[in-house]
Amino acid sequence: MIGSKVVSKRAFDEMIQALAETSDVVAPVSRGYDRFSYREVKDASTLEVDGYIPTLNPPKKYFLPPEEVLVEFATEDEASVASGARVRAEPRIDACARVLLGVRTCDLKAIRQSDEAYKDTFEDDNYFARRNRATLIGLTCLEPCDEHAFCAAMGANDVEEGFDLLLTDWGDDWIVSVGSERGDDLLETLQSRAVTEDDRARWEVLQGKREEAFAPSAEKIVPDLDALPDLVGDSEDSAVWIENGDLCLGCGRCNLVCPTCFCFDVQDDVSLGLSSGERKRRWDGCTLLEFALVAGDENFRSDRKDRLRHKLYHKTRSTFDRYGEVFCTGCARCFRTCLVDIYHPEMYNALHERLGGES
Amino acid sequence: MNVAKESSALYVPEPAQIIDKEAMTEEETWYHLRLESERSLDHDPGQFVGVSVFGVGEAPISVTSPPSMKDGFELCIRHVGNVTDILRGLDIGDWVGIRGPFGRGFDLEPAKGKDILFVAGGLGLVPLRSVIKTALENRSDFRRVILFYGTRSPDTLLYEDEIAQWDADPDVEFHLTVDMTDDTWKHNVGVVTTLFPRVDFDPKDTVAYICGPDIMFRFVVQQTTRLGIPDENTFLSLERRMKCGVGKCGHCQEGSVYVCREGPCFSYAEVKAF
Amino acid sequence: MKPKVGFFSFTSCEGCQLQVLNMEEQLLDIAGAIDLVTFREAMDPIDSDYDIAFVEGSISRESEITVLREMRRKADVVVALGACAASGCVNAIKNRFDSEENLREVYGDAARYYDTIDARPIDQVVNVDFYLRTCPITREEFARLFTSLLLARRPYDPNFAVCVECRMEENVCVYDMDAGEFCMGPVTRAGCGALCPTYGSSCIGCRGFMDQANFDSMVQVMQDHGMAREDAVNRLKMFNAALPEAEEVK
Amino acid sequence: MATKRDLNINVHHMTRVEGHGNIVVDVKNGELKKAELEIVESPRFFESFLRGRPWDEAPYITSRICGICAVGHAQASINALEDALGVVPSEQTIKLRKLLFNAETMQSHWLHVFFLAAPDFFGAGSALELVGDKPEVVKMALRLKKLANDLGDMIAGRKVHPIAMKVNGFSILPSPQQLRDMRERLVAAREDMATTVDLLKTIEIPDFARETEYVALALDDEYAWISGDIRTTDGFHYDVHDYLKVTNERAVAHSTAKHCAHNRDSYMVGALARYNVNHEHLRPEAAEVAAALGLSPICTNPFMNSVAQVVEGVHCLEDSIDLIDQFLRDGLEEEPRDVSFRPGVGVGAAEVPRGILFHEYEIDDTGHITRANCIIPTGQNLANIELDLRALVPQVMDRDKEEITLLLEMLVRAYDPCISCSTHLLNVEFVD
Ligand SMILES: Cc1cc2nc3c(=O)[nH]c(=O)nc-3n(C[C@H](O)[C@H](O)[C@H](O)COP(=O)(O)OP(=O)(O)OC[C@H]3O[C@@H](n4cnc5c(N)ncnc54)[C@H](O)[C@@H]3O)c2cc1C
Ligand code: SF4
Ligand code: SF4
Ligand code: SF4
Repeated sequence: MIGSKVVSKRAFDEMIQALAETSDVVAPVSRGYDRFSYREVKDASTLEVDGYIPTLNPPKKYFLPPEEVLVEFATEDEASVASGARVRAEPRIDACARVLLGVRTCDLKAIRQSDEAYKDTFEDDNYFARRNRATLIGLTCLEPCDEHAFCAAMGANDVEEGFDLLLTDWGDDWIVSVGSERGDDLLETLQSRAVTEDDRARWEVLQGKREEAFAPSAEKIVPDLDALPDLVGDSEDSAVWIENGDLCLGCGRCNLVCPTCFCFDVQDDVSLGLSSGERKRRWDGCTLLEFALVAGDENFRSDRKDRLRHKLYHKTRSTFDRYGEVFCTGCARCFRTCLVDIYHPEMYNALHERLGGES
Repeated sequence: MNVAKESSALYVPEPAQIIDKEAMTEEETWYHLRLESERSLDHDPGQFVGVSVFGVGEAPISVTSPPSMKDGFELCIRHVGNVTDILRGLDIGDWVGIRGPFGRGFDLEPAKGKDILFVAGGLGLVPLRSVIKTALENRSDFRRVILFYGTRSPDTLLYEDEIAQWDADPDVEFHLTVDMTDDTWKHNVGVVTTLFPRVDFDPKDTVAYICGPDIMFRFVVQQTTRLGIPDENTFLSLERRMKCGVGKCGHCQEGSVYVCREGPCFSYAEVKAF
Repeated sequence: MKPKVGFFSFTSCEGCQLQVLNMEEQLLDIAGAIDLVTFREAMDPIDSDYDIAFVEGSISRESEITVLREMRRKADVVVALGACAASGCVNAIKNRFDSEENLREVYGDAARYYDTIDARPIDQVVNVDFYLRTCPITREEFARLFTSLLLARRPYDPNFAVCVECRMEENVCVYDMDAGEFCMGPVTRAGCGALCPTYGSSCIGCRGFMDQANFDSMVQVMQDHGMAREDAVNRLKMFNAALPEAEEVK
Repeated sequence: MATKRDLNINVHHMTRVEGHGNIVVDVKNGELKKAELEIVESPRFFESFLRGRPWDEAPYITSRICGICAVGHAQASINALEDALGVVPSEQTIKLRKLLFNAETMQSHWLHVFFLAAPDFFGAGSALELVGDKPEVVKMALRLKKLANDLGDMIAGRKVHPIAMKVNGFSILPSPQQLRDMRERLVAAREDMATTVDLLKTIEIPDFARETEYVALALDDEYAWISGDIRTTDGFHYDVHDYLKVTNERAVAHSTAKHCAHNRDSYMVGALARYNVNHEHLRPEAAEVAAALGLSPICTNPFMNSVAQVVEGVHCLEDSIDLIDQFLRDGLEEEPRDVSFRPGVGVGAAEVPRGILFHEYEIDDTGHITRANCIIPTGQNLANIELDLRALVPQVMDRDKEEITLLLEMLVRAYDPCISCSTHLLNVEFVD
């Protein structure tokens, strides 16, 4: 849908510069080698970079940092924290106001999905302390970022919600959609004009071009999006898992860079004096060997193929059952990071084909 | 940048003191704990708490006392690793951290007016004890109460006093078995499934609550299914690795559920679905 | 009672002990928490019992085996201090030259001067309780192990790939740079914080292999990025030639 | 000679040296029969197992020869590779390497001066005892050592077995912020340096001298660390490619390490040798300290090596501040590190804390090393240490055994021997 306002890029940039004075503004920044990372910026100039591919780590790092302290604890009298002495435990939440600039629609979708999981039954205060202070300024993709992205197949190249503002390149201007009150307030501070009939006509043309550009991305996956949960759910013994499991390094990279992976491990560290310490959580991944290990060394997913399958099962069947959606945005980070080129669309297609589906 | 510190209770254990403790076997110790806040735990039978030894970690442990117990609560812990080994060395008066109760416990509602079958294997008696006691406290709500308990050997029996009571109780059909033993043993010898032929069941009107190692489930469920106890009247408690207890860390995922949040107690019908 | 602690050193560069000394600010705390009985005098007669023995170095001489066994008898807890002790480190590269014949070929008559056997990690001689695996050990992992021992808990010892920590650091992967680096992060046990990739280099595998490492895929990846197959196989064994898993690398 | 006595000293496994060595002194009837430093470290066969490895593995592997001089080994290795491959590193790379060597030298010297040698001067058994007696000295020492280590970590990622040191450059560069913070700490350390110098003025260095030849790398216009020619105080001059003319290694029966000799029966390398060869190029602050501590060229008292180390420490500190100022002024830039491969032979030399270190490799046309040679400073010093022992024993024969033993240990320790890395073997004929 076309946005409601048109803002000049110059004015928008000035607003970002002003914001950068009072809060953290982050945006994708080139790391060389055609790789990008969210880093702190001072203005909106990085938005002008042509076609950056999704950042190495998704923006989830701002809401669920790779490592964070959850609890700080200490005894009162220098006694060891594990001695049975009474231990004072305090929550620790570090959060700051932050503007995420230039968030691609796939990542916007992922953030919305993570929000849902982190709200489910118990609201994770650490996550939401940061999430609630974040302003999301999205960026519409005019074409797929590269030939691997399958966002269109996952319906993530267009979003209707999950942002404060969403920008679309309009030459010297941005067309801006407002997704929240916070976004509205921001836009208020800017000189803008309403979209005109002219704009609408141009928009239609643009949409046509976009559709054409995204067609290959949409065709990456043969079966329907809604068919994926059954496809993965009912394929426990498929040779697809064995073949890919043989290739898989079990290195966990795909988990870690996935915008909708949010599992973690918890570990305690103590000071050398033993009288204080921290309980930390850090990113974990279900493709890692000991993820499902329990007492008596029983491992519920001891093979690489089982863990690979579990990962896809969780992205499709589990999340579909619980939230009515497949938790994959087609950003293809998992593929780009994978050293043995395991590609989710290929696995879906192979499962589909083996079930006699048409290709 | 303006860094905010906020308070959050989700991951922060609260202090609890060991009021009493007793070694039950070589490997297991029973604890009576009380929260410093004197808040009552208000748990459902089958729910668990996170027990923290700071600097070492947290372990999910089932509450073994019935909800009717108001002065603190009880745990029974097997010493198998980091947290649980250190707990062994703690004394009366010492402190630990507690979060919870978490998860979904056993629902006794479906068993009202019906026969109850409890099957406990080894440490599985710990969570079941809370349900058993609750059922016995409301004995008139149920018809027969059948209780199977199996352990490795006589010296690994938990709650020996209570077992003697159940054994003596005319209202409880109690059957005990051990895997191996010597001649002095007066009960059954063999795995817990060998107890099934000893009892006449009214399967349509029996509700089963089962807890024990994963391998035991499989064999016990074969029996209940064979008898014809409906899957939705067969309840299990699953053990999975857990790091958060609140359905976030992902470790306990099984099929489409987080065992810590939607479980650990499930009907067999639910378990089959994943 | 402070634990009695001994540091022992066998065939090594002594860099791991140096790393302990390099803990500067924490050194006095550490020294205060223990009763240091022995430091770097591995060959001296062992006349004390130890609560904790930190053992640096590989075993590469018959005489070291005797000393190590003796030390194991006197120590409650034995910690392999660093890659030399934990996995053999570069010392074990020599093993393929070790046969009597080889030795003679290289050293002629001098061969008989050298009491040398295949270099091996200490757990191929005695039981080892805990491992610090990096070459050299990091100060952080030493502190973590040290406090764990004092608390009587099993220390954190990850069994997943260095790539995990490398992604957490959000490095550009060296395989994306195609800069002639051949990283072994995907099969190497994490725990160092992906030190080498974080400093723009590649993981050289010093922490040994994680369980279930997929060597076939790893060798293939290195080959795909331009390394000769034989060199890739050898590279994987640079620090790990003495590990039993090295047999699987082909 | 006062008495005709028998004396048998056997210091089994000297403490406070890197590695494992024994001092054996045997006196019969007042006549010195034997004064040897036995090296009992396991030989590690580095040169032999480098054969067959791809050339780029050499720095990784050889840095593991010695934890203390890891940067030095990596540098000598890289120098040899660059020589073989025809790589000429940029000026920025050279400066960064110099800064890194300052860090290496400082941390090693502080470790030696404060933790290995100082207990002798203060009459303590170990550095741990010093903590009780002189906590402020120990804290200062730890502070200085940490500074040096942090400086090294900043450039190499890790000082013990450096990560970022590469052929033709560095894989990371310090940020301006890091440089600024480091500069501030270095400047602040001047005060600790002054305290150290004052402290050193109060201790008595044993009075002993023996004429010998001193060997070090040298340049015409600066104190040499990572490049230069080989020069000796006997007036000799060699290109590094001719290093074998200097080292002339020969095997001795009592040691797994070899002995070296050049113009005389032995020569010395290390801080004192560098000072004797390069003193003109010391920074003025360091030259002042040398004068204040009674060090003047050509100094032939090996016990003064520790003093020379302190002088070098001051030099390195000042040089580091200067280099960082240059980086802050000119900026550091990412530079290409391309290397085009060619087969060949290369020699690399570097002045590591204990003296001059040589690496030589031959690389075949498949890029694999076919021959390697590493000659380590302590190995070069061994013959000299023994001759010093022989000269010293008769001079002190009338003292009691304990005192003699301590003095001998002090002498050996003054050389700051790094025994673990001095054991190496050559692929040459072995003379029994
Ligand atoms: C819902 C639930 C209820 C439980 N109730 C009880 C109880 O009432 N009494 C009791 O003694 N035990 C109970 N357990 C098992 C108990 O949680 C584990 O034995 C305990 O976490 C081990 O922790 P540790 O730190 O002592 O051992 P660790 O040192 O962490 O590990 C020892 C072994 O236990 C495995 N393990 C680690 N974490 C878990 C985990 N969360 N669940 C299962 N295995 C794990 C490890 O893989 C290892 O093999 C329960 C587990 C769950 C999930
Ligand atoms: S592991 Fe590495 S640093 Fe430690 S002693 Fe061995 S070679 Fe040296
Ligand atoms: S640089 Fe190495 S450790 Fe990092 S992701 Fe790439 S392969 Fe893994
Ligand atoms: S990155 Fe690899 S080589 Fe470097 S310290 Fe870690 S495990 Fe060792």
